[in-house]
Amino acid sequence: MNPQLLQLICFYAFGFVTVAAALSVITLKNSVHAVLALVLTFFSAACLWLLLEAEFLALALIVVYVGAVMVLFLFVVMMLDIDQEKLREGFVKFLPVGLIVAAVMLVEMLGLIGVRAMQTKIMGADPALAAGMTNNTEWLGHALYTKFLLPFEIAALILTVGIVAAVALTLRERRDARHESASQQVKVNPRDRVRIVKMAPVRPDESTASQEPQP
Amino acid sequence: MGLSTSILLTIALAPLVGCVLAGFLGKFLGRAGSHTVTILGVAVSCALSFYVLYQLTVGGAPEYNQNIYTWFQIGPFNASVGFMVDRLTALMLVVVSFVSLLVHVYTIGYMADDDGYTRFFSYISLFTFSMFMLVMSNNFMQLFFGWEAVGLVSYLLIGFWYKRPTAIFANLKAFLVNRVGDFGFLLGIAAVLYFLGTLDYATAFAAAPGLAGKTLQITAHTQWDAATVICICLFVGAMGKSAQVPLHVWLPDSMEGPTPISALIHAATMVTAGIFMVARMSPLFEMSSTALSFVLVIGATTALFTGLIGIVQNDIKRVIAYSTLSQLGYMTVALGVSMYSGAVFHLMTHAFFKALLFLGAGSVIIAMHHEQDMRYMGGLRKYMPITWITMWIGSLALVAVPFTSGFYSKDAIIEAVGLSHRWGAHYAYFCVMAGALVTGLYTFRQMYLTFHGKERFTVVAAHGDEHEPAPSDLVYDVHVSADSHEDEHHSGGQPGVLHHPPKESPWVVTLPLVLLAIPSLLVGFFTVGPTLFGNWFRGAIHVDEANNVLAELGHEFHGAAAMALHGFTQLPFLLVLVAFVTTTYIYLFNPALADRIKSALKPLWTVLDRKYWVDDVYFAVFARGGVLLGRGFWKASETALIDGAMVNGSVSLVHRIAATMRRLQSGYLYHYAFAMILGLILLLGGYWLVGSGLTGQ
Amino acid sequence: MFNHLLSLLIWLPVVGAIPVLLAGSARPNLARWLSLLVAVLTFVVSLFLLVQYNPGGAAMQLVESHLWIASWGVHYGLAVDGISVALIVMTTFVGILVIAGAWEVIQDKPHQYMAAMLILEGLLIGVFCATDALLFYALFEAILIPMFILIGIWGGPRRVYATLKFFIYTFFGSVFMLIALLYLYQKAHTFDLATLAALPLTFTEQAWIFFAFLIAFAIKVPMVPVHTWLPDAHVEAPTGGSVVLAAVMLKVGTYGMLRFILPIVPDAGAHFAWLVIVLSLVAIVYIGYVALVQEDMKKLVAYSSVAHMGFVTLGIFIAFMLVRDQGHTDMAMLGMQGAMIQMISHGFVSGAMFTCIGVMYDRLHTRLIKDYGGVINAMPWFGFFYVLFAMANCGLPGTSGFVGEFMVILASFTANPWIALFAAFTLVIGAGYTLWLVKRVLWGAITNPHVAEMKEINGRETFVLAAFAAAVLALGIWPQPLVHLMDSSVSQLVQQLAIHKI
Amino acid sequence: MISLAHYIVLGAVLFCIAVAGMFINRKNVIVLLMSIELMLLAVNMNFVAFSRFLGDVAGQVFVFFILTVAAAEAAIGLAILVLLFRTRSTINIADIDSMKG
Repeated sequence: MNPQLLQLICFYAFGFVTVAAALSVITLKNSVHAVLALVLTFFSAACLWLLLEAEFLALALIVVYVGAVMVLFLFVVMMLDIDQEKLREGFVKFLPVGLIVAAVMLVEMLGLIGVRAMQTKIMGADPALAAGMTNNTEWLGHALYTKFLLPFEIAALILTVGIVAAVALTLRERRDARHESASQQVKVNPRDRVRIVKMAPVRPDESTASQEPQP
Repeated sequence: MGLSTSILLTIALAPLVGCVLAGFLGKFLGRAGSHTVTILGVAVSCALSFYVLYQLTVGGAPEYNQNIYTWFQIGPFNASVGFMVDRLTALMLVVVSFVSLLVHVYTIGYMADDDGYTRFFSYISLFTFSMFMLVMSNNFMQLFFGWEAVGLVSYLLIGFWYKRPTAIFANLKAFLVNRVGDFGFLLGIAAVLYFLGTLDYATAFAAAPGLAGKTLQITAHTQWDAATVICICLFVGAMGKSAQVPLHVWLPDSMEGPTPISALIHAATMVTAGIFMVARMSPLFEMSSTALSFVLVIGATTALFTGLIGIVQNDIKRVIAYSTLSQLGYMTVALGVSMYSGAVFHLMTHAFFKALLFLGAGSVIIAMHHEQDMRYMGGLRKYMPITWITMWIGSLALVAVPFTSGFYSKDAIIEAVGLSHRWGAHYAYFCVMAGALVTGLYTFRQMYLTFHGKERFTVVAAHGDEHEPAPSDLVYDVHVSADSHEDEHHSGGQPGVLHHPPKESPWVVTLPLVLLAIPSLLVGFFTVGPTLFGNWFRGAIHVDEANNVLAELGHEFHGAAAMALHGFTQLPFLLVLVAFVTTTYIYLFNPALADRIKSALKPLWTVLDRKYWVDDVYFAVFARGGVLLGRGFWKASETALIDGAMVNGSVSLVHRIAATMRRLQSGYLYHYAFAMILGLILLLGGYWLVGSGLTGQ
Repeated sequence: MFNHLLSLLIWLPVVGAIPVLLAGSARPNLARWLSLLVAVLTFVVSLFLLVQYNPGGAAMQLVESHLWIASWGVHYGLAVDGISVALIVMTTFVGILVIAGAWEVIQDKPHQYMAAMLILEGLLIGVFCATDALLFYALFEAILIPMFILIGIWGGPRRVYATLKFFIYTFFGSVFMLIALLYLYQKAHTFDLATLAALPLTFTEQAWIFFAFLIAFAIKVPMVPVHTWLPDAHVEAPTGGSVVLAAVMLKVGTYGMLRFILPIVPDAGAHFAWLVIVLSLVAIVYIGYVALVQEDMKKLVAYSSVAHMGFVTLGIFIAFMLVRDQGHTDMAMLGMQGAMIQMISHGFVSGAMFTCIGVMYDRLHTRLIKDYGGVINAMPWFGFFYVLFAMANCGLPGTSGFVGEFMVILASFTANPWIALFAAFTLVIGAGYTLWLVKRVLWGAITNPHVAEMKEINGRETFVLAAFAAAVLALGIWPQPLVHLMDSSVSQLVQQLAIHKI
Repeated sequence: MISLAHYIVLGAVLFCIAVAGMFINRKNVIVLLMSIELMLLAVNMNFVAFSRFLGDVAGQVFVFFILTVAAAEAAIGLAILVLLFRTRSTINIADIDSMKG
């Protein structure tokens, strides 16, 4: 079989799956199902990227999105007790509007693509190899660690901030929980604990009733 | 020996030192200390002033004209602080310092029980300093400094009893009216700088002949003669300071101040600054006969019409104040006929006899326990003989009885006006002649009401005249007198009711009276020859030959005694005699007649009593009108138009637009998303259109 | 040290504000003394500046220039001429008095107040020595921040309205300046003022740029009719804020005119000088009447500030008239010098007037004239100072208020006697509103029993007022040193007026 | 033959699906977030395709960064969602309008 034809068949197959999955993402009633449909979308999109010889990104998409982000979505969807029905109110009402808008946009985009970019650009040799690299990952890595080092570092920082922010936002300090505070224990000053009260010596026989109990 | 800078500096600064010491250290120095330092300061100045005059007159010292320091120097323009001392200055120095010294001494008695004792001494010393700066100035800038500084002190002193509403009204009025004059004066100085290019007297006067033919473009089609503009502007300043019609309204009100300063500032010295200034500027004024005619008419009007008001006044000080106005009018008339030395001569004699009259009136006021209304006086001559005699001397000088100093100066003026051919001289001649009669009327009326006739006051022994007043009583007395300052002069007690019989004032009060009476009588006799006809002021005063009425008058001058004898036969003296007879008859023999005349001439009396309604009109137009105008500006323009419509209007416009726009901000996420997508669609559509247009070709 | 004298002057108070802030509200006295120390040090350094500056040289001196924003060619450029030196010394002088004046008056967060004051001082000094237009602009805007804080936190009851009005008004104006600067940058590719001054511009360009600058600076001065923010800001500002606002901040506007309008667009300036002159005369006469009827003392003095600043703008713009139409360079210098001296003098006089009002406000907590009357009975020494400053305010010779007005009136007579006529009207109306105020506040018997309880000024207040009085009198009695200091710079400015750029 | 246009069209289709999803699920914030992920995928699709066809590594680098930022965004978005649900007991967008002007 002609490898190019095979590629084309693969493209259409994965493309079809991608579109279908995407459509189900927005139409499925159950959020869990929708998330799973999104997983499928990403997965097939990753396959399409493999066709483009972007192996690193395809795998990263699966690992990061399917493995982490989508799981996070699933957690949230499952954790929250959501009234699904209520959220689907107006689904039918807005369907025509959504379709019209989407259709108009698609027509415009396709028109633009048709006008400006239909000049068929044939896929050339693998640019990674052309650049003298052994594979896509090396190509990308080389760029990231040289030319894009600073953005790369900033991206790392953004991720850290994201983690901290997510934790900080969702952290719930429970007031009713009993726990020790080490710092407070260390800071304790004996003078704050015990108050020595000087009192005039009083004979026990005199008006003991009014006296507080002796230690 | 010439005049050294250090002498002149000492003259100027000695009173300032006294002022600063008494003003800032008054508490430490105490009353005695304060008056000692200030009197010392003025005494030093006075002695040195006499020395300067002596040097210039007899010692043959050259005129002094030097700058002390540069005030500013910008390009060719130089303003300096410096002294120019010629005979004119020296004469003014002597007059100012002598009167000032006597007033200082007099104040010890007059202000004895006043809380502001040290403050008062500080003020009058400051005044003396300012006046010295004014007369010794050698340039316009410093002249203006002195000019305004004496105005400031006048302001402070009129409002000396600052608890009295009338006093603080009067001082504001005085300052503002003076400021109107200064407004013209400053423009005059600016015109001098513009046309003559300098502020220095000597240079400016030297360049003055160049003014001829120069004009100032006022509007596209109007051009005014440069000299006229300069002189009229300068004279407007003099009108303010020397209280000429129509800027005279402040002077009678200034009598709210303590009497010593009425004598010093509002009679003898400060108000004559305008006269001095015009005399000093004689080279400029000689360039414009239009301006001199203006001066002449203003002066003549002042001389007659303010004198008329004096006839109906009952307040002893106000009578003298209106007489001062009238006499200032005489001096101005003299200036108007180019008889500058006559004006200065009258200024000098007037300073002596008017200060004497004021101080005498003050002495009366002390005796009457700050009662100033003459209707509650009468018959005082037996209680206070020294005051009585000295005031009569002053009055005789004022009405120009021959041989008194007032006669020489005033008669010369009247004669000179008669000889002048300047436009307006006829009117002026009539005014000064009628003024002589008017002067006699109010002067004799005042003397009779005060010192002669029946006693119209009653003495009620308040709390035991017999025993010496205990210290507590003294305190009480002071308290009462302080209280009486708060209100009108005599509303504190019943008018005309005294707790002690009037008695002669202490020696510190009477000594100045005597010392002033001597020159009031004699100075004219001895100085008329040189000052008026001896060209004594040569170098200081410049008169064009064509205008020189004095020279014409000098042909008939054969000595002071002859002039006086001749004076007995002249019309002015006859008019005075008429006035004397009339007033003597009315006030000594038929007091009821005065009231009958008053009711017979009711409309005329009202016109005079209301001072021709000038004050009322000014108050309504300028004070009320100014406030109304300001309020109108504030409400209509500031608050409504600028702030309301423009500033807050634009704010509310923004607010309204924003109120509409905020509806778009529904807060729903999907609305924003929709808007974004809509924007995207539009963008794509637009891009598509443009793109297809591009590729379509 | 002398190489970076100007930087030192700017940054000393700004950096000095940090320890003051750190002193915190727990140690208010430490904060006060520290800020006073910084202010005095700054003043001492400014005196060094005075010594270092050579008044004979016409060129800008003590130049510092470092590249700041390389891609736009913006420099951190500082230099001074005589005018700047005078304004800087006045700023540092007033700075001390403001700090001393606020001593125990400000009880709420004194450390922050003092720090804001010091930062403001530093920024103002910066404005007066910036030679780079963008640096000037940045500092011009930065001044607003501490002033905004001063009025907004320590201000009166309507402070929010006043601060917003003040801030937005000034900001609105400076937008125009920014546009003009950007246009000039497009032409010259630099923000250096000296280069911009030499830039040839057509008349149309000049006219647009002139109006842009005029709007910016007229609001700051402020000129009629964009002055209404000033009375409101003054009324609401704390005493120190008012003092700095009147004494120094307003001068930034006229200083900007000198640095921007005069050299950069001289032809448009000459062509439209009549407009500014008319507005100045309106300020003198019309604002005088408005001031007359004010019921709030601070508002009255604020309006009188507008009128007095009218003399500054008048002096600057009659110079155009004199040089261009009549060729009177010497007279133009007289007018210009008058304007400069009026700037300095108004700093002292209005600062002193506001301090006086603050002193009374601290005791009676009202600024309404009708609540006072007979204050001199309770506070005679205060009365002495108040009368002195009032007299300076109405331009009495011997005080600084006279000098500038005198020169401007003299010069304007040459330009046109009518201008002098209206300008000289200030003699009457200025005395009218000032002395009427004095009459109603100071003189008279005590009517309000609270006035009788007013305490005489204490040592600190006496020091502040006496310092102001010394400055007012010194300048009035002997202005020549100041004139000499600015002479060559003013002459330089006047010469620039004569250059046609078209 | 796979051309660049194939991928771009696919990206456009995905994007429009995401837009439609936002419209029809306007109340369900989870689906909204997922729609955003879909949009990002569409964009990434284009980036990768362009990068491959133009031989420029920058496109893929950008995808890498978009993935990074999207991950952070998803994490924070979901955290906010949780917080929202905790305080309001709903994730209905129609109930949230505190940004109303």
